[in-house]
Amino acid sequence: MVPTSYYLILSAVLFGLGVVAFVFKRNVITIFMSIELMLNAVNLAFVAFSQARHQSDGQVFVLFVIVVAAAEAAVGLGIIILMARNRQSLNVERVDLLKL
Amino acid sequence: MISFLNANATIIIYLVKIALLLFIVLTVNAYLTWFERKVVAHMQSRWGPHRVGPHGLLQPLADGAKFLLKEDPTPAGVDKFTYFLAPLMALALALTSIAIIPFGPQPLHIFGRDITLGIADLNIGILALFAITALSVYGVALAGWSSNSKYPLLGGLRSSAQMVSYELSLTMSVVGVLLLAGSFNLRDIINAQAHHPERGIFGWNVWPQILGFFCFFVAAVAETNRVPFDLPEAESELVAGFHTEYASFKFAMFFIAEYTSMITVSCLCTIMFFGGWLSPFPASWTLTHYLPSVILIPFGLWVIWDGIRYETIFGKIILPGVGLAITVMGAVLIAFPTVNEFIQGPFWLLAKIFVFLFVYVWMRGTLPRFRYDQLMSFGWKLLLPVSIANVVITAFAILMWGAR
Amino acid sequence: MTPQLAVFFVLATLAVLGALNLIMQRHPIHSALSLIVVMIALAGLYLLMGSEFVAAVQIIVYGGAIMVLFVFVIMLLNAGVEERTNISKLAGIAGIPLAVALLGFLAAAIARSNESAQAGFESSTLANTKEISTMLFKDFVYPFELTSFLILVAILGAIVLAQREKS
Amino acid sequence: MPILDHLWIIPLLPLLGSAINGLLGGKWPNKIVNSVALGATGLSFLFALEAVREFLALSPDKLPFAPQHYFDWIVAGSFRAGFDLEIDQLTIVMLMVVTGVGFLIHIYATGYMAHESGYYRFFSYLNLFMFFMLVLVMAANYVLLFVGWEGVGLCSYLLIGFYFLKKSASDAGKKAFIVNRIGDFGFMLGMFLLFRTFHTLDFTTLFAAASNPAWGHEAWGQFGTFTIACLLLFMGATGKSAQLPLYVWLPDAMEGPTPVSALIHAATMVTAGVYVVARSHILFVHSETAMVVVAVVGCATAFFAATIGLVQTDIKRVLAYSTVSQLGYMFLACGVGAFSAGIFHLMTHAFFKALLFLAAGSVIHAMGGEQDMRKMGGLSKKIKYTYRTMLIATLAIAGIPPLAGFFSKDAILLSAFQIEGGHPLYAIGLLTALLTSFYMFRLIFLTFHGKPRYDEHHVHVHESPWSMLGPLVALAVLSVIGGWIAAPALWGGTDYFASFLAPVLASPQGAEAVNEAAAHQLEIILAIVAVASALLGWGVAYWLYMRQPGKPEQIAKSMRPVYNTLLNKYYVDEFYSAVIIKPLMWISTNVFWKFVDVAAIDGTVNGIASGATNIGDIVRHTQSGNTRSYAVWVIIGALVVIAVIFFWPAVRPVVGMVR
Repeated sequence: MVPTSYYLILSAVLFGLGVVAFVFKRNVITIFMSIELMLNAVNLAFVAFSQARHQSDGQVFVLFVIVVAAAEAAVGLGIIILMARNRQSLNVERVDLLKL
Repeated sequence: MISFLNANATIIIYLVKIALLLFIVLTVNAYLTWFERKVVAHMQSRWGPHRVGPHGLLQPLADGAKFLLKEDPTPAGVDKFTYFLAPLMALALALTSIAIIPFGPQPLHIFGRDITLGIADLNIGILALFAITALSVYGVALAGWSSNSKYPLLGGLRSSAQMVSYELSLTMSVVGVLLLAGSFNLRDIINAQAHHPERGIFGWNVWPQILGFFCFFVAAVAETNRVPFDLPEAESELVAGFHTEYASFKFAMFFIAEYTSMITVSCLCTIMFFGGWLSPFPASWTLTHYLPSVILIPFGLWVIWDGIRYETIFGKIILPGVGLAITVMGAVLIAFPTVNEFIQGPFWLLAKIFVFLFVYVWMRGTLPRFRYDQLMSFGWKLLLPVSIANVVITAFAILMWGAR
Repeated sequence: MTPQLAVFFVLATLAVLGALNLIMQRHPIHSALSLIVVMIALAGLYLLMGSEFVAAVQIIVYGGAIMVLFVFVIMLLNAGVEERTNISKLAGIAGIPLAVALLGFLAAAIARSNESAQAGFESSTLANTKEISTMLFKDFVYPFELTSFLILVAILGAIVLAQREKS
Repeated sequence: MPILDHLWIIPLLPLLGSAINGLLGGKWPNKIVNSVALGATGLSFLFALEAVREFLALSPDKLPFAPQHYFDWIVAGSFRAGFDLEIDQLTIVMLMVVTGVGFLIHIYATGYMAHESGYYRFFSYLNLFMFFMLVLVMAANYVLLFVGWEGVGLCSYLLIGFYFLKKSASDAGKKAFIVNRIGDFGFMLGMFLLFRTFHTLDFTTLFAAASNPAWGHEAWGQFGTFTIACLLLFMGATGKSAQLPLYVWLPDAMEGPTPVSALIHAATMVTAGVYVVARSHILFVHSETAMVVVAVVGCATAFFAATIGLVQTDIKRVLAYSTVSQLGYMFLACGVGAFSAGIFHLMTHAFFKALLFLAAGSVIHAMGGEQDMRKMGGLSKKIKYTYRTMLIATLAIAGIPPLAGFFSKDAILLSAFQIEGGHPLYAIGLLTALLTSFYMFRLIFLTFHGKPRYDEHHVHVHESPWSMLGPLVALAVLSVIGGWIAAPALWGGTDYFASFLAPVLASPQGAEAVNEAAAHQLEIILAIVAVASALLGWGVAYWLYMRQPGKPEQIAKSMRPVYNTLLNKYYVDEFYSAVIIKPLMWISTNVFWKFVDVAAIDGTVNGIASGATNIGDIVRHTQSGNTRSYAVWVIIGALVVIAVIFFWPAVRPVVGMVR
């Protein structure tokens, strides 16, 4: 008998860690992974709620999230490959063309 | 003592079952290597192993000893953690997947308890299996990467790409069967094929799912990195692929993992498409229930005869003994109908599994290896569309005429 | 301390440790491995909650496809240990406090949330998969189709991005 | 009954003809274009005849024939406008006039336009006009009627500006269109008001609701809903059928080819206003004020236009003004409640006015494009048929018995006389009749009699081809016999026309007010008076233009101001341009262009643009280009959002959180 709030707190913690990783990792692939981590945290919250309320739509949303994550991974990794090919570096701080 | 046993009976039963299964699987692995070498040898008109023991029957033990006793160097500059993790992962996942396979219809009634044949009976069985298969990529990939050497890296790359590509068609090709059965549970799938007992072999899923079966088998072979999809470990191109840098027991782990996954795949083919433990004969032919037992007798007699005219003394002694044992066992089985009934399921299941294992070896003996681009284009441009088409056709047919 | 709670704590610790390790590790492939650990732990949690289908999908898609893709790319690019550059002052200064604040907000929101969250629930495996599938193909059919389009577009995009331009 | 169930065929045929000619006809020789256009019109004429036959054969229990609903055209909320066609007695009359006269004029046009360029274009427009006119008369609700209404306006614009290279022509087209817009504006407002009042625009339901006596005084009253709605509708009518004060476009419309003048600006389109008033008579009879306004406006227009017509020298303009004045007659009839009389006059007028225009066209054709009567004369010998037919038409319009015009005009004057307080109307109407016969005979004498005033050597007069004369003859016959169905009323019989229209139009008010015998005597007397006045006008014209040809100039000199005023059409155009157009121009240049457009709008746009540039100049420094910093920014944004939701519960519903 696990209270829902435990799951929620766990997901919150995971999300926070994801945010930290998002800010503090320099390697673009790792940053991308941290995004996935955040998505997972959100999924956990979804499933917890759907089970707590005995409604399945939360889990359906999880499925959608996973699908979107897959698409995102495909495109994002493509971009990363391109970036590595053009700039010989995976460090996001070396990619600073997004300015005037 | 007894009370303790009764108290945690379930746990103990599980432990026992797991130990038993591990033992059986590992032994079968060992003898699978022997079997493979023999068959391939005969295909290439050689003798194959025949020095260690009669017909080289003790060869596997020798190999095992060799694996254990060999020196195990760790190459310089490897990523230690991953380097050790990879084989463990591969083996663990491969062995785990066996746990989901059910080996017989009715439970074994012993010590006043019902003991189901098979460890975990999940109602998302097949999904769990796919989950484990999906993870088994890492063993190979990580091994290839961690050993810090170019051939293994290439092997790892190839295998990860290959496995990811073929996993799709593997999964898609099963969907047809799932639609027919309406369940993920392996037992349900088998029982769904027994829906028309009078049909016997014609009630199996192969017939409606012939396309799905081919897709599944091809994809499964690719998943297990076997010929003709064994690019990750292509001796001639990549020395030995992802496990070039592995020696002695770690290498053995990969080896066992590979053969175990072969067994798993054969089990899956049997269960999904060939009616699992169902007898190929219509249920009404009660006489055929004695077939499993009766077969043993001529086999035992043949072994005796073969032993008598064997060269070495050892063989002259040991083989007839084994043959005699087999014959007697057959006779005993016929004598006890309940036992006879009980071994029906396991017998047919194992028989079919054996056939598939033979097919594996057969392919290894005959087929040439794919080129990498051929592999990819085959997987993406032929296999995946066909399996998807199979899904669509099946769904449509079920919509038209119902699942049965 | 019911067995579920025990299992929960084990898996939760595993997940959190994995996440921490994701941050600590400096080599992307180790981060990837720790992320896989997190995902498997989450799948276990899903099983614990009784939504087995989601658990299976979690492992198959996340563990078996997405992370494999990551590992594959890492191997392909032969990414090394990440270098410690500190060009972005902002991230160095404001990063931790912000993350903490975020966490605090979420925790507070959960804490003040209504009683239904506090109460436990018995994991309900009542034809869960079937229910999900009906919902997916009845109520959410248009989003479903849209996601399929999204996947198609993503495939095309990946191909276009990753192919070397003919020279 | 095939046709009654497929009324759509009748309007569709001309549309097809128009489409075929307009899209493909460019390359075709005239013969094919002819056959297409004439075929379309003739076929729709035949179908119309068949429809009429079937309608008359209908068993009484089926009457009134229910409108045919073909498809929903606009459906918005409670508003519903379907493509519904209906057919009843009134529609039949219009149908006959439109298709019959239209067909004849098509035939005529093949001869008249033979040498013009843009032949196919002309016939395409003409067919299109037929289509819209038929939609107008067959429509079963105001919206569809308005479609036809606008459509005929468009065609009239296109056809007036047919010689669009001639500036005067294109200007005339624009003028017609714009003036019509003013009327249409009122018409639309009327429709809106009606919809707001009755929640429908279908004739049957609307009129049923309108005739429901439950409507209180505020609805029927002095300025009640009905009055306003009727006046608005009437505003549209004045625009379309050239009544005061919106008549100005019609005379200029004579820039178009003569068949157009005959078909659109005499026979059919300009009568649409009358048709609308008659169609919605149930609304009008409920509002005294509106009736009075209609009557007065009609009467005034009739007299006013007639006076202008006295001095015009352009043969077509004379006819144009006479058209205006005759339309005024029709409105007078409607105003005094004699709708059937109005429609009757509409029909007969369609015959003889079309005939007049065609004959005039034939004259112009004979004179090689000359339109000024002062340069004609003595043509009666040269072009006999034209002369005779035109003479018949003139007698008809002047109201000489037993021709068509006599009966219709007589009926109008009678009913004008019979309503209480109608005597002034009657007097003016009578005077107008006198003037009418005067200027018509003036036209005849100037054109056909006396000695030729044109240069015989250059202009060699020739009779028109039979393709033109045929319609003339046919129309002449019609103008002779057209009125006879109403004839029995004179010697106390029944007015068949009125009784035929009775199911649709309420029988003329006041006709039953006085007893039959008195009414009959009165009718005889009035008829004699009318004829007398007509003859008087004839005599005066004869005296002035045959006996002493110098006399008119003397008279003109003797009363120069009056003459100039008439010659310049009371300076109405100048008045309009001074009062409306000039100020409008001034406002749009100085206010809308120089101030609103240049100063305000452009200023705003440019200001926004430059402001964006400046702000960007300031903000761009936050763009370090470092992805991690951007990540931090993202997190800050997320934090802000969460904080707002967290600390400010009011916004939770806004962002869709339900607690």
